[in-house]
Amino acid sequence: MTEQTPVIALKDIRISFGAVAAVKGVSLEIAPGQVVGLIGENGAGKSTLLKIITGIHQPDGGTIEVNGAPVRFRGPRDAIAAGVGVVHQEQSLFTNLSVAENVEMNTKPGKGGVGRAGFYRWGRLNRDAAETLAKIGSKLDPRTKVGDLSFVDRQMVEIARAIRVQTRDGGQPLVILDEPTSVLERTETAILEREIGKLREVGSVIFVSHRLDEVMRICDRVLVMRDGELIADRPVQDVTEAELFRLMVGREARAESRERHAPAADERPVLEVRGLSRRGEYDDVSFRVFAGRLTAVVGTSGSGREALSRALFGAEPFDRGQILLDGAAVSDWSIPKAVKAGVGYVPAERRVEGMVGGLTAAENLTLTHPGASSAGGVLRPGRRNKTTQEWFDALQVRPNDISLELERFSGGNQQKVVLAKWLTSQNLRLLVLDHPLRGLDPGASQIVNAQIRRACDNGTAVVLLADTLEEALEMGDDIIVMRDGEAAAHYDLVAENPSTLDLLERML
Amino acid sequence: TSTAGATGGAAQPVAKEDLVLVASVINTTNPYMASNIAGAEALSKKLDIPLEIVDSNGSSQTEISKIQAILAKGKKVVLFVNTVASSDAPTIVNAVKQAGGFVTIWWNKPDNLDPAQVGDNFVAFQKIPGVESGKCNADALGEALGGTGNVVMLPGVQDSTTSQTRVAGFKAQMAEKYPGITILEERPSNWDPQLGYKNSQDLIAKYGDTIDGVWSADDAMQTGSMKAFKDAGLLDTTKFASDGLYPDTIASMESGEGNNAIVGETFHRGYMASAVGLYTAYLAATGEITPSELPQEKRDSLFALSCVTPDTLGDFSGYDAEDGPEKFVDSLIENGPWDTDPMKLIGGGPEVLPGS
Amino acid sequence: MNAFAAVEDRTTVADDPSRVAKRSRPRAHRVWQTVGPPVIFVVMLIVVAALTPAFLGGGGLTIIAASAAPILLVALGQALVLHIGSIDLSNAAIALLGAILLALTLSSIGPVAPLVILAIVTVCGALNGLLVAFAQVPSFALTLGTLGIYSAAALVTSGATTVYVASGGEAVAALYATGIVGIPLTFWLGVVVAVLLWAMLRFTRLGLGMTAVGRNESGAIFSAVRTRWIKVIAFSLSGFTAGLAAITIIAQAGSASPTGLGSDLLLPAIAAAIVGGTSISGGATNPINVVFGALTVALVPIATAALGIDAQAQSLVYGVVIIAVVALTMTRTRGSIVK
Amino acid sequence: MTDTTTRPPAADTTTIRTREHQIARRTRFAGWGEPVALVAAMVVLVVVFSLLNPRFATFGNLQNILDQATVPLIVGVGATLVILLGSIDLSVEGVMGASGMAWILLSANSRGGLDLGPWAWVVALAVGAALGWVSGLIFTRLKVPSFIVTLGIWYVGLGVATILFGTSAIPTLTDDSLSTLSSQTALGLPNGFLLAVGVVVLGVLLLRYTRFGRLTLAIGDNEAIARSAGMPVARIKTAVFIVAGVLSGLAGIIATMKLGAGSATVGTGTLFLVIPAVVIGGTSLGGGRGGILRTVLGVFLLTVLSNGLILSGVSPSFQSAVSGAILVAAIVAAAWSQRNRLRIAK
Ligand SMILES: Nc1ncnc2c1ncn2[C@@H]1O[C@H](COP(=O)(O)OP(=O)(O)OP(=O)(O)O)[C@@H](O)[C@H]1O
Ligand SMILES: Nc1ncnc2c1ncn2[C@@H]1O[C@H](COP(=O)(O)OP(=O)(O)OP(=O)(O)O)[C@@H](O)[C@H]1O
Ligand SMILES: [Mg+2]
Ligand SMILES: [Mg+2]
Repeated sequence: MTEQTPVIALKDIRISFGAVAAVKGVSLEIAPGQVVGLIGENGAGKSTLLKIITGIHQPDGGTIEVNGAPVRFRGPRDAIAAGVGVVHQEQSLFTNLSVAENVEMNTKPGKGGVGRAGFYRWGRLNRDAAETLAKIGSKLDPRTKVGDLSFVDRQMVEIARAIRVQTRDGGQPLVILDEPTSVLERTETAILEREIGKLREVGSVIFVSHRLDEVMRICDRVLVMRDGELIADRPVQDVTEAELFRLMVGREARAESRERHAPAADERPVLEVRGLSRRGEYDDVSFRVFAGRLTAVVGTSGSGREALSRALFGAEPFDRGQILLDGAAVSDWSIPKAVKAGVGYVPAERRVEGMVGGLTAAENLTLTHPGASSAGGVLRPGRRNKTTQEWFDALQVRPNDISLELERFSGGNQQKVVLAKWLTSQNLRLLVLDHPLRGLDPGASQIVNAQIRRACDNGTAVVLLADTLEEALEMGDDIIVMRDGEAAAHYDLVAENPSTLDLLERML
Repeated sequence: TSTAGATGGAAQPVAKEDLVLVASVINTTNPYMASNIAGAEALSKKLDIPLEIVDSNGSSQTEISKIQAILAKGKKVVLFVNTVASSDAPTIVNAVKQAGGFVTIWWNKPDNLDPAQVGDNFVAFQKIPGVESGKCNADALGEALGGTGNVVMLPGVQDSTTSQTRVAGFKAQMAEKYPGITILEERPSNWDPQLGYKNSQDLIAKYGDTIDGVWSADDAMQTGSMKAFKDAGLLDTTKFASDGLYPDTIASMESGEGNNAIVGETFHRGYMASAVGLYTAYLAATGEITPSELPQEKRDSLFALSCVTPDTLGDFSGYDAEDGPEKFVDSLIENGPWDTDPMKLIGGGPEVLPGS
Repeated sequence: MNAFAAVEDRTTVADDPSRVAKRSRPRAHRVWQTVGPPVIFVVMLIVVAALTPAFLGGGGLTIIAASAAPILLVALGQALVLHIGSIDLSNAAIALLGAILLALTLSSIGPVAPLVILAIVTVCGALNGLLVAFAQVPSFALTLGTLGIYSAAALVTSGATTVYVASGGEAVAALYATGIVGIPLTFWLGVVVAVLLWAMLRFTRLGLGMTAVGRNESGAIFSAVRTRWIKVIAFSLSGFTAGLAAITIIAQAGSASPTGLGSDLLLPAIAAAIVGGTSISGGATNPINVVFGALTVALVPIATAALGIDAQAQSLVYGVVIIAVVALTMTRTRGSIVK
Repeated sequence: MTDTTTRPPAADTTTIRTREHQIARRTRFAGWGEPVALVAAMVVLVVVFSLLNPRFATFGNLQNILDQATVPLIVGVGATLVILLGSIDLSVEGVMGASGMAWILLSANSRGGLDLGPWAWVVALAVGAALGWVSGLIFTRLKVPSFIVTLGIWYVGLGVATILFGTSAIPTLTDDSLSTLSSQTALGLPNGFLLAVGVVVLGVLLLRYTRFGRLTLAIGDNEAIARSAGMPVARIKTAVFIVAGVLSGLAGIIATMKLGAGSATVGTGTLFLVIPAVVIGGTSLGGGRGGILRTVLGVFLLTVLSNGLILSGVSPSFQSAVSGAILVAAIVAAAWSQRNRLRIAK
């Protein structure tokens, strides 16, 4: 490695929340211009470590040096002043403000577009923002409201804001990206990957992702965290994905393959979609899903597949066409009706739509299908707890406490509960999954995938909007490629074997 | 068990040391209410009995429960209540009766609540007749306008009997004696000067300078109304009449503001009401009078009010001197509650609305 | 099944000290959340009793309870609406309208009048709920509008004057005149309703649904909770308890008027709900504690009178005490956002 | 360097981006619907009222409406800022009472006493600022919801006014030039209204061109993000409450001046006029969305309505019903097109 002064050097950083040691003595150095990957399971302490570097948390012990000088961050302001910019795991833009304002959010009064007395010089502000955006190859109009932007563009704005940060001597910033790609589609990730690659000209980068292939492509070096400790630090050339998986999770990755089977000739599909259309979203989409089969729908973010999946669940209306469940066309479709008919849905926006975070795990699990846990509208907590405990044990939910509010669980564990909520149904005919693995670490992903397979094996028809094409190819029996609201291609994986390249070609 | 257990205190005379005077007012910032308090204070000083003020803050519930709270403290209460709403009277009277105190209610009570039927603890209901007040104003306005013209009316809170009686008196007198005067419109203004101001602005916009006269149910609203006419430059050509002769009304009349805009007023004072009310109850408490032996008109009483015109204004200025309340109390103790100038008993209630 | 096997070697229930740590703080919170409102009320009562010993002996509690009764009933409905994350600014006006209608009808239709009135006010509440749920408008603005409508209805039906119960009001009046341990039945009515609502929130699917809507409405919609009907029900119940408040008003006063008893219940009732620990942002309500909230809110003005605080200073004291009490009883989670 | 063999094919993403920009453009115009509908509603009201009473559409009545809009406009600017934070300020009537009373007692009035001249304004505005500051402090430091803090401060303000008022006679302004200052016209417009216009313009500039204004919007949109970005959240919130307090105080002075007499309840009715005006204007009670000019529209809609109802002779008993019904109709109409089964409206 180089002899340059590291942009940041951590020594023995520690932090605990109550009795939880979230970060236990981490030391690391990052050289200028380096792109470093940081991986680890959900709850390994990645975000916490980054929050220390960005001044949000104050460590219980250890030292931080920036460009060779020891620093103490009392708050995010200090970190920003020292040249640490961050894209947080959760989206952190003001959607009611313009792109320029968001990019220039950390500009101090008296600098750039913000006058000394706090007056805005919009022209200067917009120019500065456009300049910064140009550095990462974005041509966004700085006057656009962030609320009107797509996810990728928002992410670009976040990155622009992060690199807008400068060190005191005008030196290069350290840019921290905490899972910037987890909410993005495959193609969007491609855009972002390209830009992140270029960031090494702007500064150094710490990049967190659960997608190991991505980390391998973008980064120079990979750090692996486990249970609050840094357990590996390797140049990417020296590791393989499988090795990283083993380091993170502590066991071998297991390639699980499904036994795909074609439906019988006279079998009636569980779900049949006929010429379904919604203006501005999707147009004339038809497909069929049989019991025990999984149809993966792939497409870019404008392809209309989200709206389609929501229509199946009755969450959004459609204009024309038909949805048939077990041969019968649905009418006046709504969520309560869909649920009654045996449709389940795992939304992509887990925290907002997928669960009621303020209720306990047990309450969430039985909110939709009270089944035996309620009689005549009266709850039976005993039954409920028993059911919940069974699922907790089966899905290895951690912590194993069914009376904890669901918002206190990690993302992966939340997703297990959200999925279990539907699996408790006695007559689950159709399960619609919108990015069920979003933000999950590979270990948790495996458990969730196993549950999806099990549901299939039990005769449920599944519609899956996968995060990646690889996932779609691995899990699906059928693949529908959507482009600009139309079903552009259909592959039956029992018969065909398309490559990711084939799929991409059809998507664009 | 029952909360209405006690059957009410018999009219046993109470020693002066065990008494407390209580004056309940609707708020403390209206000049009439402030005057109520001044009268109670003067009497308390004179009789050397402690005084507590209840501020109802415009709320019946606050009024009732604060009075009950004071009753609960055990001292025998001599109470004057300027009721927030007439419907509060029965509840208050019952509570006082149970606690063995003595109460006079002023201004508002339901017509069918008869002190004689309740017993000695409800010493009296007293008021100044609203119909008379309305008639006084109608005469003043009618004369000032020479029997022709257009008038707008600003009543108080709509469901207040005080306002209703004044409105009825005013309308009846106008209809009877001044057929040439048209009442253009009524806009209840809730005893509120702001609302008097705003409603007057809108009425000016609606009728312009065709409005010749404005009647308000009290001086607070008239203050607002006059200000609106002044701001519109119409004060000099409009005549006003109202009830209460507030100090700033006197000032306006004396200065001849707006080409002698104020043509008619009525005179009565808050301090007189509270002093008379409290003193009547005090006499009952100390056994100097026995309510059940009083004639009906002294239980449900109407007191004289004086019609005031710019010419007779001088007769009343003495009552607003610094020592006005003290002097009145002295005279009250000398002459008794029913015979003190300028507010002598003129007859019994309930007040009859014209035409009914 | 082998998916399970694949992960069996992972540390199960690993970092479990976390559970203890994460829960200890909230637990202290929860205890205070439950005992805070009664403790505050009792402490204030003790202070008042110590300063004016005669007050409590003279039936002070009866007075407080009687004046708390209508506040409590309106506050309970408000608490439910707050629980689903909305607010009902019209329910006090509904109570007044109910009282006027009751006073008008008691003599003509007799004992069924209360039932008829309860039905009418429940429909008034339901109307709010239907508009909020199906037109999807913010409840604050909507109920501000219906507040105007219901107030006007009260003014017009009463003929802008006081309506006295001519006859047939004995049974209703008995609710105020009769007491258990010296506390009038009107208050006990509120307590019974509080307990029922508490049980509803805790032990029924409807209650769970309400909590879900209050905590995260989107999540509730996607969980197939009938969020719209739940809103309608919450607002209907708000109208219903306002109707019960109307009965207590008639029981106490025997009459009703647009500016008389019960015409100023809105803000005290909201204050009572919040002093009783109801979160203004929804999802946290304990109807039992609303009882103590109402008692506290009723106690403050009574105490200022009992203590003989200068009349001029009473509204200042009221303002300060309400802020202080809420500051004491509120549940705060670190870093949480207060609006 | 990285192993390039695993890189994906360089995806051509232009089609996606074009489509996204189209969507963005479409949504950009979505925000215009509401103000346009409001203006339309206003036009309808004006036409209807003019038909009902020709005096409605006269210059004199316009002046009258402008005069009546003065106080709600001034208070509305502060209320909008507070609501943009996602909070609410119920204390306006109390603050108006306290400031108005302080002002008149320190100006040339019938009670005599001090006449501080222009300094009376400073003191009275300082009273407003102080009450706003206390609200802000309790709200941000003790984390009591603004709804309750300002409810309490409402009573506190009334209490201050009551104590200042004391028990003597009503203080009235003795200087006619002072008492008619607000209603006198310059260029045909009432002075008070011109002041309100000044306040509105300052408010708009504050919100558009200053860090204070932009941070207010940011906090209203998402306070958690604002905090983690190291913004001075508590300071800004407190400052907004101070501004609102000062504006309520100013409105109290104007109202007192218009009346020519001191009254603790000089603010009566302002709150339930201003909050609906802000809401009708389309400023979201959740914070972050809306603006002062929208509130101006809302204030004018309500002022025209109340004036028009009197001019067209609607019975006073029905006035609150008609206003209420129009408020309901306005918000339902505004929300109708956005109805969607997933939309959340609290
Ligand atoms: N503010 C906090 N209070 C208590 N515990 C916390 C807090 N923040 C994080 N933790 C705990 O610290 C541990 C590390 O969490 P962290 O968010 O850093 O994980 P992560 O590696 O970023 O996970 P993910 O991949 O899901 O983003 C977890 O057990 C988490 O529950
Ligand atoms: N969140 C929900 N809670 C309860 N019921 C719901 C919910 N969503 C939908 N419904 C029910 O489903 C039915 C149809 O819903 P909705 O009216 O939204 O359909 P739509 O036709 O798509 O809407 P729109 O009429 O606006 O086009 C309604 O009758 C409603 O009762
Ligand atoms: Mg993380
Ligand atoms: Mg429909």
